[in-house]
Amino acid sequence: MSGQIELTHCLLLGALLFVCGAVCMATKRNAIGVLMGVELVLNGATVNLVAFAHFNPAFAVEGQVFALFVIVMAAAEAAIALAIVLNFYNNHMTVDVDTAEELKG
Amino acid sequence: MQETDLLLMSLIIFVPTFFAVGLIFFPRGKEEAMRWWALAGTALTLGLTLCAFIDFKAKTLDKVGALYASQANPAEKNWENTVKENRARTSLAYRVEEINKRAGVAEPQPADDYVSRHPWIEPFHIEYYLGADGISMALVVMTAGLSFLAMIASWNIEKMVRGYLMLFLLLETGMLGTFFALDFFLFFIFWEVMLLPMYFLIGVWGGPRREYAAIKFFLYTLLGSAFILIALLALYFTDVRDFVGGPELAAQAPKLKEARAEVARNQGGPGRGTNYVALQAAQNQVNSFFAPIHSFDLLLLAKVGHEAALIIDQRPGNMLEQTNKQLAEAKDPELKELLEARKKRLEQPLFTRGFQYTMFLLLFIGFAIKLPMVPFHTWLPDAHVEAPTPISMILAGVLLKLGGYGILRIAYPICPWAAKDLAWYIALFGVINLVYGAFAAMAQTDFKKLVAYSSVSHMGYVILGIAVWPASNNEFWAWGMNGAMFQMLAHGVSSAGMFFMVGVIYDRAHHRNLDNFRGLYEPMPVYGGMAAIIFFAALGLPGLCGFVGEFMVVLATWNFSQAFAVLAALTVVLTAGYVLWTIQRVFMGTNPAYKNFQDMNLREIACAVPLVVFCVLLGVMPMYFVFSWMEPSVTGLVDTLFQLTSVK
Amino acid sequence: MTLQTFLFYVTALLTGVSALGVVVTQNIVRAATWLLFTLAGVAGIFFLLREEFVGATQLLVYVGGTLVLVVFGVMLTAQGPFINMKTSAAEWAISTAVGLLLYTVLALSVLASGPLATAPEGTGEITSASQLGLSLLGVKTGSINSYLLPFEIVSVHLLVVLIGAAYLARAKRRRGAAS
Amino acid sequence: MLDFENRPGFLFVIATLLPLASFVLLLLAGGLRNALRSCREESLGHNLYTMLGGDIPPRWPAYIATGAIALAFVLCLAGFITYTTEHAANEARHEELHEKIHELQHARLPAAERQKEIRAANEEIHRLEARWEGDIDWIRLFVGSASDQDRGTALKVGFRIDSLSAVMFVMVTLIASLIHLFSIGYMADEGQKMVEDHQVHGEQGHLHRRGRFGRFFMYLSLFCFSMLNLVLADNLFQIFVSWELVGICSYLLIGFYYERQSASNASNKAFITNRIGDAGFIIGLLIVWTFIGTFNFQSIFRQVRAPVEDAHEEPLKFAGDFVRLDPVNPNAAEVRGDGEHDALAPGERTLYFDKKGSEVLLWPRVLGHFHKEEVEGASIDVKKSPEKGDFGSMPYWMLVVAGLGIFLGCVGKSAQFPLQVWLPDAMEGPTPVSALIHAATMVAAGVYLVGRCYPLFTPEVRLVIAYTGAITLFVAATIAIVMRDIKKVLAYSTVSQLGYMMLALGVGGWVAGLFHLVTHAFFKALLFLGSGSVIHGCHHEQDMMKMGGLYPKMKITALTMLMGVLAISGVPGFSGWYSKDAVLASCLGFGVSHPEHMLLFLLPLVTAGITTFYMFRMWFLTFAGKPKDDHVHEHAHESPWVMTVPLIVLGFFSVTVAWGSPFSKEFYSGHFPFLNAESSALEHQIHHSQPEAVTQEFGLKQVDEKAKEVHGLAGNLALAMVVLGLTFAALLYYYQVLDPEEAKQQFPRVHAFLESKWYFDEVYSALLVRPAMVVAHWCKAVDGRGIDTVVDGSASTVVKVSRWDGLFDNRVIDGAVNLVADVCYGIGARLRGLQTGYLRSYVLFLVLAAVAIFALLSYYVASATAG
Repeated sequence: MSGQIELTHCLLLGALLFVCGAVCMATKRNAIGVLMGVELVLNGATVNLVAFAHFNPAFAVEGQVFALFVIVMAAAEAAIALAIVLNFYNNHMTVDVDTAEELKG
Repeated sequence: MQETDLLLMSLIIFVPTFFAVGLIFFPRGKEEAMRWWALAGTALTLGLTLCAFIDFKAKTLDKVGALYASQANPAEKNWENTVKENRARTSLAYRVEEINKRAGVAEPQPADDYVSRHPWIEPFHIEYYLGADGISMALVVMTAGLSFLAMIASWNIEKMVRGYLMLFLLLETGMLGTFFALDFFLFFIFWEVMLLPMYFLIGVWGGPRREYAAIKFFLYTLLGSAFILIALLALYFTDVRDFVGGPELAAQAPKLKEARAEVARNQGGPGRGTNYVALQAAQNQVNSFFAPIHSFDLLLLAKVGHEAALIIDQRPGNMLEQTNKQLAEAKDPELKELLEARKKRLEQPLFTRGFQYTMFLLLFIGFAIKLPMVPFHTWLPDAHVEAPTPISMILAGVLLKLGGYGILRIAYPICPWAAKDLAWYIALFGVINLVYGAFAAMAQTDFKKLVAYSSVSHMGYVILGIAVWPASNNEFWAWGMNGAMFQMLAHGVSSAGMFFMVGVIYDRAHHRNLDNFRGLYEPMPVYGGMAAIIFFAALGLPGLCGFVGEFMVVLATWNFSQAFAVLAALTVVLTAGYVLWTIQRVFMGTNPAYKNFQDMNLREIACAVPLVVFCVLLGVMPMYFVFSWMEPSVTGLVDTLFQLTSVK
Repeated sequence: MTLQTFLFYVTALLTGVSALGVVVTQNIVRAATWLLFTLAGVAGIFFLLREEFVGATQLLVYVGGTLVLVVFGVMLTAQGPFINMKTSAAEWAISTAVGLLLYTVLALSVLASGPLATAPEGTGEITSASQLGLSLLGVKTGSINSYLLPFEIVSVHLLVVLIGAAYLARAKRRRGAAS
Repeated sequence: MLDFENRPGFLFVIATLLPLASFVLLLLAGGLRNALRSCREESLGHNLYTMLGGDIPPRWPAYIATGAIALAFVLCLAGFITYTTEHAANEARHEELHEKIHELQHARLPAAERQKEIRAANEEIHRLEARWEGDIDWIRLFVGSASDQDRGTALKVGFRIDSLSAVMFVMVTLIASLIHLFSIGYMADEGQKMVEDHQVHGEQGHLHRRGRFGRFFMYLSLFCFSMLNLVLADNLFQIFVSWELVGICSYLLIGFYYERQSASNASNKAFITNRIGDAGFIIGLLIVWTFIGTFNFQSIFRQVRAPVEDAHEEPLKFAGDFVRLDPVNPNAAEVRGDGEHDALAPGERTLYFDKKGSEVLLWPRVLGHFHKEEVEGASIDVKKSPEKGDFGSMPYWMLVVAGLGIFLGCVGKSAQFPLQVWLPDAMEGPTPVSALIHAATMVAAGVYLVGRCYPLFTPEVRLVIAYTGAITLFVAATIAIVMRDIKKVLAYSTVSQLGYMMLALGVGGWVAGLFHLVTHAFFKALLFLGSGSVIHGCHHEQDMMKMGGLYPKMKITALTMLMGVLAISGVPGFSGWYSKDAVLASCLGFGVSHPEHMLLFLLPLVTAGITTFYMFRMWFLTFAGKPKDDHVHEHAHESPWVMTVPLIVLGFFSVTVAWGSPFSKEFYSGHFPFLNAESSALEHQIHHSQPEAVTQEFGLKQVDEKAKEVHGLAGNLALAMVVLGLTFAALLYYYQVLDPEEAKQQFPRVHAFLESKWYFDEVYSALLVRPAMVVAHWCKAVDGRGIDTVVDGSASTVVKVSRWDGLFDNRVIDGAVNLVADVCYGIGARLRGLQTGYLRSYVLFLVLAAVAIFALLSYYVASATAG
């Protein structure tokens, strides 16, 4: 193990966050829980972007800029998702996503 | 103003369309207003046509007066030049060349030569290309006039008036456009534009068997169109590169050299980079000197056809010979290269005998169906019988002429060699038309069918007149061609008149059975008198229009084939037979049942009088009314074609 | 192992554990808390990677903004005592298996690509926040490109989203409530 | 503009155009009146309508038409007098000028002066010629080679007055004026508002129809114009045009009572029969146009007939004759010797003189300076398509065909055998029409044209003409014996007399034929008008067997008709005597010089007797004896003065027309003693325009001379026949010594044969009309059952094929498509279960799919890099 932070490790952390987010989305019945899963997934991606920015000078700016964009988009997404959840709540009087099964074949 | 002629020609073509569109805005139930609107449309078109005609006459034919003056004065020696100049000024090809020349020196185009071209669909070299000479002008004026009269005759159409009028006006656009178009593609489009309205006009407003007749008409003509389409495409893929931009390769050689140098400059080399974009452009420039050029330009194609005929016949001074001569003299390698390429192109078997034959047959059959020529004629009686009166007028008066016009304007100039070779067979078909039509007319009991078959018979004179392409002497052919053209005009007047007359009586008696009429002279003297004049015109009575064309054609025929001439002369007996027998069965004798028939009303008289008047005027003064301005074009065409095949 | 590396591993561990916590916990409030840690951990990672501006933004926007929003959501939708919204064990099992599978695949692919080319420490130019700002404002400095247009698009997007969110979340007069 | 002083020929042109003006005026007025009839209730329409005559046919059309033709007569008479008085002087001056030019050409004068003099002389010649001729282009095409100084080719209309046409003009206009006058009386019935037609039976008795007074005169005017134009013409084309126009007038007038089936049939028959002749005429025109290139008579003759002398007044061997050449000559090389003919351009040939050669030399249109030796050598170079100054040639048989074709036209118009069938039927027209058109003028046009084209006819053609005339005159005369209808007798007599004229022309009696034409016009018009007067007096009874004893009731008619009968029989002193004797003399002259054709004298001789017989039979049956039908006799009355005056005038002329003209000098100088058959002034007048061919061509000249010798003999024989015929007629019908009924019963076959007119109609019906109709129906059937069957059959085949195609579409292609759809549906239905609708499961699927894709990709990448 060298004396530096390795890119691989950063990527492994990003992957972990990503997988956690995905599993979170798959297991939570609470709409807000699902939303949290999404946030985790996005964070995983952000970690990767920042890691690349750090380790490759060619992407020094791009990585950061895109990370910033992801963060901002995540904020936006959260806002709109919450609005949807509230609407959902208003219609179903619950936040259990299993009640929304109109897509069932 | 620039290009007033273009404006005028376009207006003539599209004013009917405009009025057709205008009909949309009339509220339901205002049929009378719609009719007046449509009549105004045809009247405006007629007015514009007359303006164009007078302008055309004045500007392109101002030498006619001089010609006549010089003819009257034997001391005048300059007549030959006058004739030449006169012909040149009416020839489309000449005027086009003049325009091209002027375009070279960046002079403004004149607005008065009735040739005008503008790119339309550039990737396929399709142009909006209009033009007129004596031949097309004559037919255009006739079309506009007949459309106007047919519109008057349409007044008693009660069924779906708006649709009828719109289709009628569209039909007029198609007809006028066809006569003006000089681009084959444009011509074909107008040709098809004409078909569809006609189909509906017969199929919706026709008699009891209208569907059958309409479909028969449509299929027959579509078959013809298919032939023409094949020929159109085949001709389009002919390489016309040697005939555009002037035949002078000497001027092109330095340009080619320059382009080559440009390629070399851009190709790079040791110590220099390659500019691929510029290289590609330069390479394209070089290739463009050898790439084929395609065109739908009828005059250009005719030029190609003429040259091909000269080469096939190995006539002195043809382009191949010239090229060979130039090649022998050429020193410049580029010029040599260009000449080699041209030589190869001219030798290549593209516009060969076989190709000309095929093209000519395709075009000829396509147009002959429209004409109609036996045995492609059976659509005509059915379509005429079932069509409403005004449409019969248009059908007989104008549509049949399109066949003759197509042969004159397209088939003959583009494939002169095949036309010359097949002249005898064409003339044979002309005579068959004459005799067969006359016999068949004699056996009819349906009034309209009789008139329809008389049309078949009369169009035989047109075919015959066009076909009498002699080996030795073009004087007779000029008489034949002029006679055929005159016959087209005269038949336009007289057959339209006959159909109108049948329509008048059909409105009253509600049948067309010749054996059930009798005795119409007494209750309807005006009708009887006018009908007699028109029927006598069809019979070919001197002093009326039918005689002139017939006589000129027959005069030309003896020199071509004595047997044909005898048959054509004998046909006058048959014609007299069926016309007089018809008059007897319809007008003479007595018939108490029809005693109280009303004579023609004012509208009908208004429609019939111009026809009768033109029957007489054209018959009495053909020179003044027609030949003085049409003859240079027709005779010019004859001369051009004849020179291709005259003394070897 | 330098301090920096050490801190990196600690923070990474923390972040991963908190992420797992988010997944595992059944209580939504707890999950929110775990998420807070996760996000903060990620911010820490950013700091460690010396991308301070991104880290700061992560803290400000995510931890300070988004998470608060989430908590608000929890509160707005909470109904009395927590209703049981548990998923079945079978689903858990499947999800876990799939998650492991995915992680395996990702990890394998990361490891299989071998040691990735990384710039030696200190050679890379440190990107300052001002440079970032300039590039976002459309000023081209050196080899750095400008991101004005995406920036503007994102801004507008944000605005639209806010308006949309406000519209969607507004109290509706329900017909059922009236009757 | 109309300079009558210098162009007196215009007098005749104006005379021709006057009736045309009258026609146009009447046509427009009549058309307007009829058109207004439908709106006669409205005020404006009403006023105009009444102004134009209202319901009752107005009288003024008759006055206009009569005035026009009378004025034309006056003009023609003025023209005639001018022409006859000037003619001799002009002729002399003409000669003089030619003489002068010839002298000048050889005179020793400075060139410029000489040119000036020659030009002046030429101009005067031109002016002299232009006095009586002129033309304009009708159609001109500027085509042809540069050297052609005619500047293209043209169909021209023009006029040229010579002695013959001047006489014809006066004759036509005079007779036409008289007949117009007569018609005012005869057609008075048509002036009523409603006319009853006794011959047409409707449901309520006889037919009642509106009067057609104006229309009759309108047609007459058109006819007069056409006929005068025919006489005026200087070219074949114009004659053809007039030919057709008189044909149509005849058609219209025969069918004037078109309610009658017989009238409309007769008019059709007349026109169609004429058209058969016209078809031949057209063929003749074609040949002339193709080979000679002009229709102008003078130009044609100048080209086919050799000139009399060369440029140095040396007489030519074949002066005035056809020059025949032969392209085949075994000695060609020897004759030419110099091999010059090898240098001839393509289209040029060398021809050799040969009496039976197959080609005819065409002389240059403008004969330049040439020498006798040049054209009388053994060979001559000709061009196939000659320019104005070149020699050309045409096949001799073509010339024969051209002549026969033109003659066929004349056969049709002049009702000669075998196209004579239409003329008797044409008697359906009103009687003045019969008089004017079907006796005096139009039918004579055929004879006139033969006379005009005479130099174009080869001896073969002339022989055909002669035999046609001879057969016609005999056949028609035999039929005339048995006719009962007074007009039919006259009709057949007309046919017979026209036969005489044709015969005379055919045998070379050019003057005799045309002389007879003029005299016949007068007395035949008289006879017809007389019969019209009788018919009018007897209330449209035409059957002679119902007449008889009319003399006391209509003396003027009877006496004038008797004059006509005497004239036509050829009683000495009457005009017919002069002309008929001339005709017979020509025939005998021909018979003497060609004994094998003696029949051509015997037939007319016998027929002269027959003519006298049937003419007197007619007169006796009508006027003499006892009335056979009381009803007819009681109502019979003399006609009004408008009808008798023309009779008297015509009677006067039938007697005197041949005597001599008070305007000719010869009349006073005593050159023409009365009662000498060879001394008619009219004959002399016509003689002036005799074509050069008759005086020059060897055969014709011979006949002409022989005819002069035998004139007396022929006259005496004819007189004997006349006496014989008169005797028979008197015995049978006046003294009734012999009973005609008995003769009829004795020869029933002959009588039936004659009565049914030699069965011509039946034969034509079987040979021409019915086959034509059969062919027509064949053509119709070919269209209906042949071509249309193919077309419809192909259409129905297409429909059938498309039906099969439809089945194939439905069963095979659609089946396959449906199968695929069903399978898809089944799979889909199974897969439906996967759609739980739970968000969670979708996420799982997503992840799984990502893993799967990843795995697959890496597998392939791995294998690719490994491979």
